[in-house]
Amino acid sequence: MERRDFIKISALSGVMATLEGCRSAEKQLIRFVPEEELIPGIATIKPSVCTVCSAGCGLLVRVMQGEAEVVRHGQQGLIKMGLAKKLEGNPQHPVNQGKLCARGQASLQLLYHPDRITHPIKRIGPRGSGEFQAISWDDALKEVSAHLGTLQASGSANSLAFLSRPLSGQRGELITKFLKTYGAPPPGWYQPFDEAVLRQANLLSFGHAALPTFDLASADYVICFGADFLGTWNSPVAQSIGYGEMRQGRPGRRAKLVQIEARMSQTGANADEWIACRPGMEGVLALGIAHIILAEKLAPQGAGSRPGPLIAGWQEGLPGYAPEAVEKQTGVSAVVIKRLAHELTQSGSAVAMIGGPPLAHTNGLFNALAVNALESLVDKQSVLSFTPQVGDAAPVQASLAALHGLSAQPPQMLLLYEANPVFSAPPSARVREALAKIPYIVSFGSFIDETSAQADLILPDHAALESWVDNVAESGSSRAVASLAPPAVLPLHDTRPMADVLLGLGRQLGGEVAKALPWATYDAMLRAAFVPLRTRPGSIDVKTDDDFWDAAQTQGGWWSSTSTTPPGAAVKRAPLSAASPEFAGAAADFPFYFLPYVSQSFGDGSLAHLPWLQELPDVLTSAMWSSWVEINPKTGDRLGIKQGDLVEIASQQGTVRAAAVLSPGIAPDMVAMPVGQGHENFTRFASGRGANPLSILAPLTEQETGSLAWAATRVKIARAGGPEQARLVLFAGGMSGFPHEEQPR
Amino acid sequence: MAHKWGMVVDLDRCTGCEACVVACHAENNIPTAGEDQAARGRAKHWIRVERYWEGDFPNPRVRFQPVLCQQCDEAPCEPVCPTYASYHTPEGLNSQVYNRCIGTRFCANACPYNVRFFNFYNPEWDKPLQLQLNPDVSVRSVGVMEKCTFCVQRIKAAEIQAEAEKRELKDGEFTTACAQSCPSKALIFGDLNDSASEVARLASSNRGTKLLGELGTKPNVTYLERGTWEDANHG
Amino acid sequence: MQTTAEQIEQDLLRPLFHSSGKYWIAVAIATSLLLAGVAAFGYQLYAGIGVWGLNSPVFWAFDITNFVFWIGISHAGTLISAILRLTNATWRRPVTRCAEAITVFSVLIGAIIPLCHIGRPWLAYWMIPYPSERHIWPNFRSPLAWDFFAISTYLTGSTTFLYLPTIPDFAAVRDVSTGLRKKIYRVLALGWQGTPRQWQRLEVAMHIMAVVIVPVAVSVHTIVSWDFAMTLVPMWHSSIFGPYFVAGAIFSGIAALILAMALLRKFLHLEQYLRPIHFENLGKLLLTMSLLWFYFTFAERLTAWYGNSPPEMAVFWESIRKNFAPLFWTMVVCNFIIPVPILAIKRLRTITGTAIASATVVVGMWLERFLIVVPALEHKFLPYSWGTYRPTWVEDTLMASSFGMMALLYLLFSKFVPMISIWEMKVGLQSHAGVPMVAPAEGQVALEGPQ
Amino acid sequence: MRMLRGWRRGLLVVLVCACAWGVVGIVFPRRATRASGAAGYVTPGVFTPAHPSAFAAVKDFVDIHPEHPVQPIAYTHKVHLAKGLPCTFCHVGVDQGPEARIPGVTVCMSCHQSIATDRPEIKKIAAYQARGEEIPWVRVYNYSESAHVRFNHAPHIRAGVDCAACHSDLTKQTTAERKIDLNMGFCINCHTQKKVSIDCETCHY
Repeated sequence: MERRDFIKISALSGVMATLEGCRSAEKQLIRFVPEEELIPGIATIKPSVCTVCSAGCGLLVRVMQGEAEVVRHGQQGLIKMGLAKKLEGNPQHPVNQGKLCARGQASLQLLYHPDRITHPIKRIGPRGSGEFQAISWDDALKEVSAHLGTLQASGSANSLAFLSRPLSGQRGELITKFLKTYGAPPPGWYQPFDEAVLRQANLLSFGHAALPTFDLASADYVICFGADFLGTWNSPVAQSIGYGEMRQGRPGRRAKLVQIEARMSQTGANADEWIACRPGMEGVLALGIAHIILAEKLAPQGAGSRPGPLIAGWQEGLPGYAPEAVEKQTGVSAVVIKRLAHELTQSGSAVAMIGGPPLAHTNGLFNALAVNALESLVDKQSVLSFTPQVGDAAPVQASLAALHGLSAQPPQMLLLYEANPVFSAPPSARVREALAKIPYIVSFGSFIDETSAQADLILPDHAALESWVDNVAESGSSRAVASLAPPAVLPLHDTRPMADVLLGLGRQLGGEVAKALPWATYDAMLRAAFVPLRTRPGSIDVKTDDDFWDAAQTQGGWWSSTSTTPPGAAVKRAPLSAASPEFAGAAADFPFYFLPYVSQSFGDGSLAHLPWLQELPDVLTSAMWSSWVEINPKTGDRLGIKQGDLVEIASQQGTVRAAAVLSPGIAPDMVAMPVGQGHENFTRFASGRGANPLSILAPLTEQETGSLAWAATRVKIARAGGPEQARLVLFAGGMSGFPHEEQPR
Repeated sequence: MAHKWGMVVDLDRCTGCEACVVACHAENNIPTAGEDQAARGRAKHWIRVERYWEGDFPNPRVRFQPVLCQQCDEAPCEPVCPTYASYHTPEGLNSQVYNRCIGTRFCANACPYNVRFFNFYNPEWDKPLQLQLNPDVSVRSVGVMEKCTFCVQRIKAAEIQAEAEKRELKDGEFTTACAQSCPSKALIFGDLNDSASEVARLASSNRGTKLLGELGTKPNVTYLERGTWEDANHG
Repeated sequence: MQTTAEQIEQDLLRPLFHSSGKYWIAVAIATSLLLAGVAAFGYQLYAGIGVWGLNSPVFWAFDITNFVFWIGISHAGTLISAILRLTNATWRRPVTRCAEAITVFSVLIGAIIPLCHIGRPWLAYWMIPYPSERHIWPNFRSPLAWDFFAISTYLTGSTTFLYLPTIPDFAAVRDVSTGLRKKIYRVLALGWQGTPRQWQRLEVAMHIMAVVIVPVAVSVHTIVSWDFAMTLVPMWHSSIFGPYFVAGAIFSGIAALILAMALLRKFLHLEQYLRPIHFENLGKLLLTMSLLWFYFTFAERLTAWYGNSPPEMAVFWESIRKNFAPLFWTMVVCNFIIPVPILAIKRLRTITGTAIASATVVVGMWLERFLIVVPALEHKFLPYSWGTYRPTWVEDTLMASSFGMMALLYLLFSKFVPMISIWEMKVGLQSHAGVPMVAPAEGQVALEGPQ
Repeated sequence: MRMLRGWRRGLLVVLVCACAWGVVGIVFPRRATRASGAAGYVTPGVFTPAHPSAFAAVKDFVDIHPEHPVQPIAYTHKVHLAKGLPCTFCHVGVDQGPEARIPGVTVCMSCHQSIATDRPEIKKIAAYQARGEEIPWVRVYNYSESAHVRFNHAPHIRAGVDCAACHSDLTKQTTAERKIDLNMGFCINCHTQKKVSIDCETCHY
């Protein structure tokens, strides 16, 4: 190349660089006339309900005027509209009393997520390819109702299936009614961690098939078997409020928390005493404690008389559970067992709790019944009780059953709503194959995730803050709660609420369905369900239904004034004898217990697409944006695994790779991984990041309820690479206080 | 008497749930750095929950400690800033004036608590995430230091409101985003000069300690030590 | 062979008029390094400081290390030439201008570096105390504000200290050059005729500057050390930092001077003027500074180790045994274990010997500043928020370009100003030979000077 | 320039490639933004406080305000104020909140549906309303984003500061213009006279 052109080229690129600097500002968008009267700079506070987990906390949404890019009658433009800026807890709401958890605060990003589907889309590429093309609402609804019509006309109405996460309140009612009157089987409720075992145990022990409510503020001694009640289990915010009071709420009276688990959870980190117990043996340990209480008559007369007999040998004083025998089985020393028994009975009001990993074994029900029996023995002031329900509670159905129903007889048409079984179901459920056999799938999801990618048509739902929300709190509140809230903001995109779409389809189908669902929109249905509550004593006493309906909306719902219902009578049935937990994989070649625990950042994985939660440092490891496996430091040294190395975890069902975090809070014979990462197709923030522990779970289930035993898998681990491949992102530099020289860094 | 904003962190109530961390992000327009920037140590958390392991299996102990700007009376970051971007307000806050900051980063080096964060790049929000940005709080640009401000926008709004209604500010009338969201009421915010306020009462508790108090920074955040089971009931 | 006055003038003016091939190549390399640095700074300005390796808590690394390094290099110049002038050491004559040139250019680079490393350089003018209608002044309590005043004073001081002795030489060049060059040098020579009054006034001025520049030089590096000592950061907050940095500055300054003189001697063929005696004396000076530096480092580390306070010990072990151990021990080798034997043994203290020693010292002193800044910032009081630091190509490019800029300035200087002061050499020649001053020929510059 | 011999040509190439390398460094694409969803049904684009271009950055730094801003509608404050309309009639909420709302087309049409509907400017407003569009007013008073000023109208109005104090006397103006340069000195002087706090955090936070 000649020198002259060389100079020309470099001069040209220089000029281009400066020109690039001053291209004209973004083309001016037109501004639409605002649809609501808002004073700029002044916030209005609107009630809402958090739908991220089953607790159903009440929200206050701070709405302020802002300018958003919207599409109005086919044209792109800017409009001044009310925008949700911050979520706070609703101080009057009995479940969360003005407080919120990390996931609740982050749920605001569901409204503004960049990868939200903005209008209905139809599949064009092969199923699962994720290639979709825009379609108008009218065509989409015409297509769906055509399918529904032909299905019903051809007499195979029973081959319509609906898969959704468990929904309390009218939304669940709407789906059940729609399917019943359509002639289809009831909807399949699916969520990866469904606590069906605990509901079944509570039904047997206390006559209530529901999750328990704990009045921790009045507790003096809490012994908890595995439940992460301050993190993600049951109703974490209500329980955290109780925890705060139990610690420092009563001057001079500070409760003790004993946590029994093999891997230290966030709750375990706050315990006064953390006791490592062999996985699946929690029931035996509880009965060991009960044995001493019964033997030394530490409990008042007649305590534990109702749930006790459900356990074999209870009448005879649990002969097989002498402390020494229990020590051999659980690894907890007899001295500690005796001390726990004495402390439990001598320190004011005590409570025994169980949940999460201990129930995720083949003998989960036995463990639950054992702890329930111990609970009734020591809980003198009914710290454990049950939240009164509004309407009938959802039926106890293990999630796996819903999936097996799909693969057993594949339906002709499947409707999907807020459930992602392709990601969170164990490989044995073979969900992907089941979906492949279903000719027509419609999803109401707002995001493309592993399951909605299989759909033929996606009718995007409003975000929770854009739609009418209602919820009946199953636990966490001392009073019956029916939360209700109108939309806090106008819709941002061309989406429609799932409830209104279903009602519309019902009207188009006519016949039975139209008769059962006469309402034009979902809020009419809500009104019809809420107005009868006016007569019951509660937080709103007004004369007319309209006033009641308005007051319920402004207050964020209705709550009764009656207090919790104490545990009822146990169900008479044959006593259950002790059963030791089975594990998939021989101990020889799969030496470690494998615990996929519900992560504090992503819950069951359904929140992995929120950037705030991806960047939230996990409180125990400080890891962000990555997935890791927790290994005991001594095990790590033995296998030559250092902090941050890439580790391969292999079970009989499959292998996953994750970064190693050496943490003292886990038993040497166990490895644990948080659930939530490992999505292959879930928006730009979660796709292709980390590994999914649920993908290598064994198909073992709890015998009686058929619920997945997700803690019953054994694995083997081996170092698979250095920190560069593992890409573990830690926010913290040091793991412990000022290290002595040899401390691992 | 001028206000003197302070906070009490009850380590016996803190469960490490990090609701405060996310609430702070939502309230104060703190951008997420993304994976590659977080891996290079540029994730910003104005309040973080520090965790220290003690001991080994089978009885490890964990200590959680929420750490935020202590709004020190003798703040080491104030004398070192060459342009007065970091200075002490009459209301006891250590203020960070974003438009005055030229980005020498000396204040962050001088801060013993590492609670100051620098905008290495211009923050980015994938549209429409920017619609969530709080209009009461400035969006900081590249080259500027930022830190916890005790939600100064809430303090100002409450003061303007009280002044409009010609009345004194009541304790508990408003609070910071983290204290408002903390389920176990571990974070208590208020006016230390108001002796009737809960924060003043708790700040003088005998469980109270100051983080790195020995450095003489006189922090306005008091940590209440974690209780033990034995002394409370049987001591 | 005894060099005459004409011989001196002819030898020292030759580089100004003829430039060898090697000179041009050196200029090309230096310029491309400098332009690479400018491009890197352009990219950093465009994208943000994020292109560097800095993170929280390590907010300073290469930027402040280079700043202290270059300000350190600058101290030898003034201190050596000022002290040698004050003590009237006869061997100072060829050394002083090389030293003062190093001072001015490295202070200039040292002043530019902070401008390039702050987050918003276009607001750096807020450091200047101009009366603004916003009623805001710079914060005079901040060590950075002291830095600003100290370095600007030192820059003006050392430039004047360099400029004064060159006036007679500019006059000499003026007289032998023609055309445009003559016009330029006439301006530079400020109308110097060499009258006795001018000589007397020049002598007094140089004497005052020599006296004044020494405390300014010492104060500048003490203030630079206060950038660290005034904070509470462990291993920074200690009273030894003032003298430690001044000793380190002189140490690295002398090393840089010896290197520069060795290169000049080789490339500008000044073998007759930069004789082994100069390298001998400077080598001895370097030896004392190496021992002094070792004393300060040992004292600082010993007190930290003996005090055994956890934050300090975290930083201490970090640099002695853990991540920074290799760098730390290289520093000790470069600053103490290599230079001391070379400089202590007379036979080894030759030109090449001292050059090798000072090359290792320059490297060692850069490492020493790096090891003061980064380990302490990585391991501050709260172990949870410790960090790690890795430099990026932008920082390396900016550092390389600072060396490129120094080399370029030095090369250009040697093209426009005789590297060795002609009149001082002549004065030295006469007093040395005991021959009374020869009256200048008509129209020629009277080159005699005071006894 | 004389024909350059071999090695001088080399030198020139080295110099030029260094410049080119420098230019490439400047043109280097902005830090690769995250893989934004390319599909048509997600929201494209990234929001950042960075200036869209270097030119905009310089303009913002020098803080140039157009001398006579041209508005889409030739509105006259003079006529409306002469008719006795208070400022708050159109600029609603200025005494409650921080910002004075710039009146939209609905506010104008609330009167101009019946008054002076024949005037061309009023027809333009009606046309906007017909299209459902807002009038694209050009903002006259605003602070540069990087000044982080949180000006709050309400306390000033409560303190009895007249609108003309800062916005100059609009009874003589048609479309508003920045007659008074609202720089920091102006605010500080007024605050010191009125003995009100000039602490940085009063305005910048």
